[in-house]
Amino acid sequence: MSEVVLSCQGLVKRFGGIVATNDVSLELRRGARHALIGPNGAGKTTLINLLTGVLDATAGRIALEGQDITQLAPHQRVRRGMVRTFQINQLFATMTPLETLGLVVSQQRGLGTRWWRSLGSDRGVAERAQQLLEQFHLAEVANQQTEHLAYGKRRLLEIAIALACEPRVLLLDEPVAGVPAGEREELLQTVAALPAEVSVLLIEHDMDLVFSFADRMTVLVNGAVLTEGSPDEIAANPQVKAVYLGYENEAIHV
Amino acid sequence: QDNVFKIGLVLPMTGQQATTGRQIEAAARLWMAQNGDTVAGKKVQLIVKDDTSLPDQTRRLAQELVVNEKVNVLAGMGITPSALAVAPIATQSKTPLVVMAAATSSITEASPYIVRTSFTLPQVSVAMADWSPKNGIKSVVTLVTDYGPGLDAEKYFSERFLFNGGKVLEKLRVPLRNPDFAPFLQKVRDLKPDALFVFVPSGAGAAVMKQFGERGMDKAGIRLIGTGDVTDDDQLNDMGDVALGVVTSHHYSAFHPSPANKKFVADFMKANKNLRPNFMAMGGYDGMRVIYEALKKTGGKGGGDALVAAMKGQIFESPRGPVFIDAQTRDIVQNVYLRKVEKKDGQLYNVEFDVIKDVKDPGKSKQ
Amino acid sequence: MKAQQDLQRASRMKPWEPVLWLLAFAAPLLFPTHALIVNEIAILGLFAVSLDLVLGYGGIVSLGHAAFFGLGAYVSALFCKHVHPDPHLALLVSMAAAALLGLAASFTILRGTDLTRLMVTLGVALILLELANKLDWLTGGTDGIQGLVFSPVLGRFEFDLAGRTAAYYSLSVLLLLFLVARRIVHSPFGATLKAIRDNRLRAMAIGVPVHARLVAVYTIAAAMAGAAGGLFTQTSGFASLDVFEFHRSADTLLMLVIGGVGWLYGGLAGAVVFKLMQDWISGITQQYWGFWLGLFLVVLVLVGRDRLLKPWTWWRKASAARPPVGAGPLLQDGGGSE
Amino acid sequence: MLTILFDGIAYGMLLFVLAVGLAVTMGLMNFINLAHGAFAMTGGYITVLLMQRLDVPFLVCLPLAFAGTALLGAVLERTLYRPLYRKPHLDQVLFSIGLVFMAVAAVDYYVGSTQQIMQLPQWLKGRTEIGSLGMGHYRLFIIAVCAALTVALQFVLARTRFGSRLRASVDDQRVAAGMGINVNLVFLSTFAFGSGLAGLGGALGAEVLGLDPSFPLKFMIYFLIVVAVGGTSSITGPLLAALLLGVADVAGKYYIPKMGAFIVYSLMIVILLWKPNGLFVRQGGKA
Amino acid sequence: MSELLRVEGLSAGYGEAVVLHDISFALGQGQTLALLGRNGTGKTTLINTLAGATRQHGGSIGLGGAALHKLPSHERAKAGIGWVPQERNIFKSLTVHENLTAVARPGAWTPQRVYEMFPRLAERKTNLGTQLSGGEQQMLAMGRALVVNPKLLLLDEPLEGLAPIIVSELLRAISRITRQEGLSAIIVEQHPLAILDISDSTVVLDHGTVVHADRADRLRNDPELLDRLLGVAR
Ligand SMILES: Nc1ncnc2c1ncn2[C@@H]1O[C@H](COP(=O)(O)OP(=O)(O)OP(=O)(O)O)[C@@H](O)[C@H]1O
Ligand SMILES: Nc1ncnc2c1ncn2[C@@H]1O[C@H](COP(=O)(O)OP(=O)(O)OP(=O)(O)O)[C@@H](O)[C@H]1O
Ligand SMILES: [Mg+2]
Ligand SMILES: [Mg+2]
Repeated sequence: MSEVVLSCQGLVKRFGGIVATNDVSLELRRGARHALIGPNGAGKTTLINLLTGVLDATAGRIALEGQDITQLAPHQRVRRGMVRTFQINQLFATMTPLETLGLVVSQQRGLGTRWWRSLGSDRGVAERAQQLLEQFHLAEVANQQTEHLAYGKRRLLEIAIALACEPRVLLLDEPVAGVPAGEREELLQTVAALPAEVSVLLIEHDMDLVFSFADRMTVLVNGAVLTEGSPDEIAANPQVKAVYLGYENEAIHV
Repeated sequence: QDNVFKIGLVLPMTGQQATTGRQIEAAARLWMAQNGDTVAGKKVQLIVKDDTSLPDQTRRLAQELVVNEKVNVLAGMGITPSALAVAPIATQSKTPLVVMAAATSSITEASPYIVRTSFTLPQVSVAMADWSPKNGIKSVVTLVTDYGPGLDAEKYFSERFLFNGGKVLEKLRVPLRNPDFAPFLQKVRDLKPDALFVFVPSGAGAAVMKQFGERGMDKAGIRLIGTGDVTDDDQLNDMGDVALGVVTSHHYSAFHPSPANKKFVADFMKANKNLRPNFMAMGGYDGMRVIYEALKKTGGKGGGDALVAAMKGQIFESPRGPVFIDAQTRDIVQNVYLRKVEKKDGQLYNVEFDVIKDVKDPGKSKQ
Repeated sequence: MKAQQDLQRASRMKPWEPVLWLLAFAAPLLFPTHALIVNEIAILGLFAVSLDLVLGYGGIVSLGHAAFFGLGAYVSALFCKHVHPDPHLALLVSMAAAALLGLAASFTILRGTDLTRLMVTLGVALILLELANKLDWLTGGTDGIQGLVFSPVLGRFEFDLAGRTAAYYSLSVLLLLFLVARRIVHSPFGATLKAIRDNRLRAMAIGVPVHARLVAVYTIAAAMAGAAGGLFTQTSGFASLDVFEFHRSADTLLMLVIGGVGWLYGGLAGAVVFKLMQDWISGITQQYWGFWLGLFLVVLVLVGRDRLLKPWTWWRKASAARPPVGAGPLLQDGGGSE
Repeated sequence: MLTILFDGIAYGMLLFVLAVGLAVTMGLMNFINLAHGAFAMTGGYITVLLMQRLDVPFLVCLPLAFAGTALLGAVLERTLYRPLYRKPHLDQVLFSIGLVFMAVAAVDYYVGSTQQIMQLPQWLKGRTEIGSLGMGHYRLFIIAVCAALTVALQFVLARTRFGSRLRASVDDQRVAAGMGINVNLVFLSTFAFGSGLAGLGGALGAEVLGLDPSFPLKFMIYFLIVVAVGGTSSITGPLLAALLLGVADVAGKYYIPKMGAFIVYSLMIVILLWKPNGLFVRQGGKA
Repeated sequence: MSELLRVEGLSAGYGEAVVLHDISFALGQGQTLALLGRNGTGKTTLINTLAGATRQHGGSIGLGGAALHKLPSHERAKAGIGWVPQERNIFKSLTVHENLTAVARPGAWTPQRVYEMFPRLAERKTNLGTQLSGGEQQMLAMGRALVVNPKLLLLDEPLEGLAPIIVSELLRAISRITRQEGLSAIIVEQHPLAILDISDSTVVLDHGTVVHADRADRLRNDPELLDRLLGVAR
């Protein structure tokens, strides 16, 4: 198996009396398509928040490509290639998709401190932004203000932003929530089509998608890892059925 | 145009110093109503501007008045920094600047074109420092507002008081923006001086006196003395009985027993909905007189230099008493009175009971 | 390429911009009697633009911007009095001093809610005010530092009574710094600022060092405010305590909001409208102009800036309500990691 | 020094009554009402004018000041304020400052710009000395009124559903209405109540703080300090903040008079840097 | 079966824009209606219009004989509407418990009963709205609609973001509640098959008009129709 890119050991997060993350250890390998599933409130989003530094862990360590990043600020982790999307859209309301992506690309290329030339002055940046807009079907709304976009478009922009950061590790938190059934597949295909060395961690409750996407799965329950395995192992695991999938899941997602 | 004589009156008409502006403007208008608006064949025109007590505004307005309106005289000036900010303009444009309120000693030195018709704090503080040791006050605490005039009052009062053999137990300074005098008064109470010497801007005087009374300081044997700002005529009546018996030194009281003053007060109140004139009004009224006299003397010829020359050395009987514009300092020389608050015809007044004649500004006689 | 053009559109000079500046520079000639107020407006405009960098682009509300203005004013005054009367040098020193203060103070505005920032910035300014009052051996206390005479601008133009030199001097400095600010807001750096203002969490998640950017913009804005303060002292010849006063910060905030936040010309427009209005009304009623100015503000907000200031929209129907653009909720946590 | 402590508490209590209405509109309604001081001023003038011109007893004036200002608040809420809830905060600042300017000029026009001086009834003027503790009766009265008020407020907000219905309305007007909450009524009564409190504060404070047309501007900073330091999500926060500031201010001026105005501002900055959301924040989750 | 809801000629929208045109349908007491349609066809707008949160341009809504369209939004809750908005809209500065008590009305559903239905919420009683996971917010939105003790539940995509096991439990609970307690429900859902099982009737919207209204089993058993109306194959 290929090398471990992202790993955490003994992560704990407490909110007052609540233990949202309970001694979680996890390994993400290079090029993995890894799914993180678990009941509502199991601590999936919290885990992503810990990994990306939005929340400080109560205990535990996180390593990215062999280096300890536990103490790094969120933006430093992004610079090292770990990027995420949010369960609830986090966009720049007053900017257009084009400006947003232009900004992200220039920040990614280390031009973020440049103050004497205009945002569009770098041809490479503009080209890459344009490419992303087209890839995510955003070209026709490229110059509309983000806050006036339809929900579906905003969701696409959310994911486009993450890809614009050229991630080596991508963490997706329910990326297709609110996206209509027909478009879900396509969206995930964009993600699946990322270069093979990019590792992806996906949180999703739509089991059809999860099983068609993942090559490895971790099940989180009550903040702790219940089990980890291949999709087949997970689907067959009676415990997972009992606490998460339920017996009639076929009836729901026909 | 040639026959118009313009006076640019820059005053705080809004904000916390608004009463200063109101009193002075009213008095200036009263003077013009009483004496007509044609002097030496010229029509006198008063242009009033509100500077909201901001020196940069005072300066710009004065500058505009000089450049655009071509005023012959600048006047007003509610606070010291305003007067100081305008001084260079007076110098540069050779326009007389008649200071009608601002009371810091040094103002007249800022420009040879400045003439003052109000008073200086050293003038009135020193008088109090002379009177009190003779009247059973051996130790005091001073309480002043922490700004220019307050520091002047503190300095001149305590120096003279020490010189006269008294003891200053503590010098307290209250921030300009101060909602509650309690801690300062409590401190005074604990120090048990014979008297508390107070200088605060006129609005705050009532609060000090009330809290003085409320704290039972008078009963603890502490007397309240101060400059006349504390028992400002403008507000004295509303202060109520706490003010009774407070002794202050000042150059003007609306109760000054002279026919000139009786007429001044009566006319002023008639023209201004029964508003009682205070020392600010007096500064404005006499300021107008000084300007009028100078205009009469020069006939409007010779520009600013001639006007200032004609203002210097004027001697006249003002409603406040005899007044003299010192030719050397261009500052006012006047009587300072000791007054006690008493009830007359159901109204509170500062009743004069002693006078120190022809007091020069000690700030200058020092040097 | 289209995307590149679109991206550059915002930063390109619009045809009306040079016209506007030409008009501004013609103003002291066209209205020679109003050169003084032009000077004052230029200074206030510069101050407002500086606040806009912080508020409109950085998303940081401040009620204490006068701290930098005041420091600039006093530094210029002290420089003239004790070192050299050259206005250009004094201006640079003022800017440097204000920038240093901005850098130091920027660490107080990184955390907390907008209300916290309002109060902390206000507190810093008021403490400086108290300091200037207490250090009277240096600052002249309440009397301020008076009667300064700066040497001529460019060695040639004396500060005249009519205020023309002052007006041109201030306008030139304003133009220069405005162009710098304009560059900044349209640059990638400026875009990261807007990103922080719109959504701090997301800005962090795309790798923007939020704190470093805020420190940088606060320092730059402080330097500009310091320049405004320096101009104030140099064109008026004095510095007094009220340069630090609360109302100076508050008025500037009003001007900026009147003109429109997050748009550099907003600060300028607000300064023009506010100052002319105040001057005009207070010329008519010296005592009660506050009422009419207040009424103007109330109507401005109730009717809407756009509708009030653009007469051609008066006969159109109100457009469908859309969420307001501008600074975010005042009381919400600016967020970010603790 | 007990007397200093006492004076500080009384001063703090006064600040609290003046600021608590603002804590309600700003903290609970999320509306930046800088005109709060104007309502306080209204209460003050109602009291002073009633007492001076109609000889109404002080104790009768207090409820009248509350009711009058509350009514004014209600009328303004219906006519002017309501459309502003949805506007950005900076617009609210602009609007409410505009109102302050208008109020200042209007009071100046009708009443004049001089300090108004109130004549307290005799029984409030005295002073009681117990050992080294000297208590002014008026300050004692202020403490009593404020304490009663705090208890009542606390009860309304904590024990009734009103508090949570108000917060719900602020969080999401549309959905709150859909859940059966009469949002308009909730806002109207809250705003009127907040204004009434300001009016009461103004009436109580006129004696100690002085009253002139610039009152709303002069004390705005103090109200804001109390609210910022106390946090906007509870009543106890501003109360403790006001007490802390009151005592610190009074004690500071007593023991180190040279420090004057530094104390309050420094204290505020230090507290806010230490606890950026104010001393008391609604946290939740501490089961 | 008595009729609870009757919508006739309803048109509504946002501001000047009209999104819904001439919508008519009826729903009986204790019945469940599946409201289907592709993205952006006006499902949410219809739900919101029933809850009084849009601008109604015409038509009438009768609920148990009362003219609902004449009532302001806050009185519709009293009249018997319980609403789960699409974006959850949990009151963020209230705790879980306060979210429930702030809107509760007397009746069979109490906060206590909601906690029994969603034990997860009971454990998070004192968390603020913002301190809940996405799925927990969804549960709370459901509970909040129930404690209003409505006659008609409006559920806008209530299953989104819920774990599969909760989805099936919730569906069972909904059908139990409607059958046993006589509550009616309108459910909007992206996955039609999931709810057609428990629905009595369906309404399909397209471009703001009703394009199909019938018994639920008809649509359930007609894959071709399903595909044509909703683009759901298989
Ligand atoms: N700030 C907070 N304070 C207190 N508790 C919190 C906070 N944030 C999250 N929690 C709790 O931690 C638990 C884990 O939440 P998290 O959002 O990680 O769940 P999740 O697995 O993403 O669930 P879902 O699938 O519903 O999104 C939840 O029970 C939640 O209530
Ligand atoms: N607040 C709004 N203002 C103006 N138009 C709106 C608003 N909300 C929705 N619309 C428009 O109304 C139409 C119907 O939207 P609605 O949200 O009702 O669709 P929906 O069927 O619920 O879609 P989805 O499956 O995405 O939830 C859309 O064209 C949308 O653009
Ligand atoms: Mg989650
Ligand atoms: Mg919808």
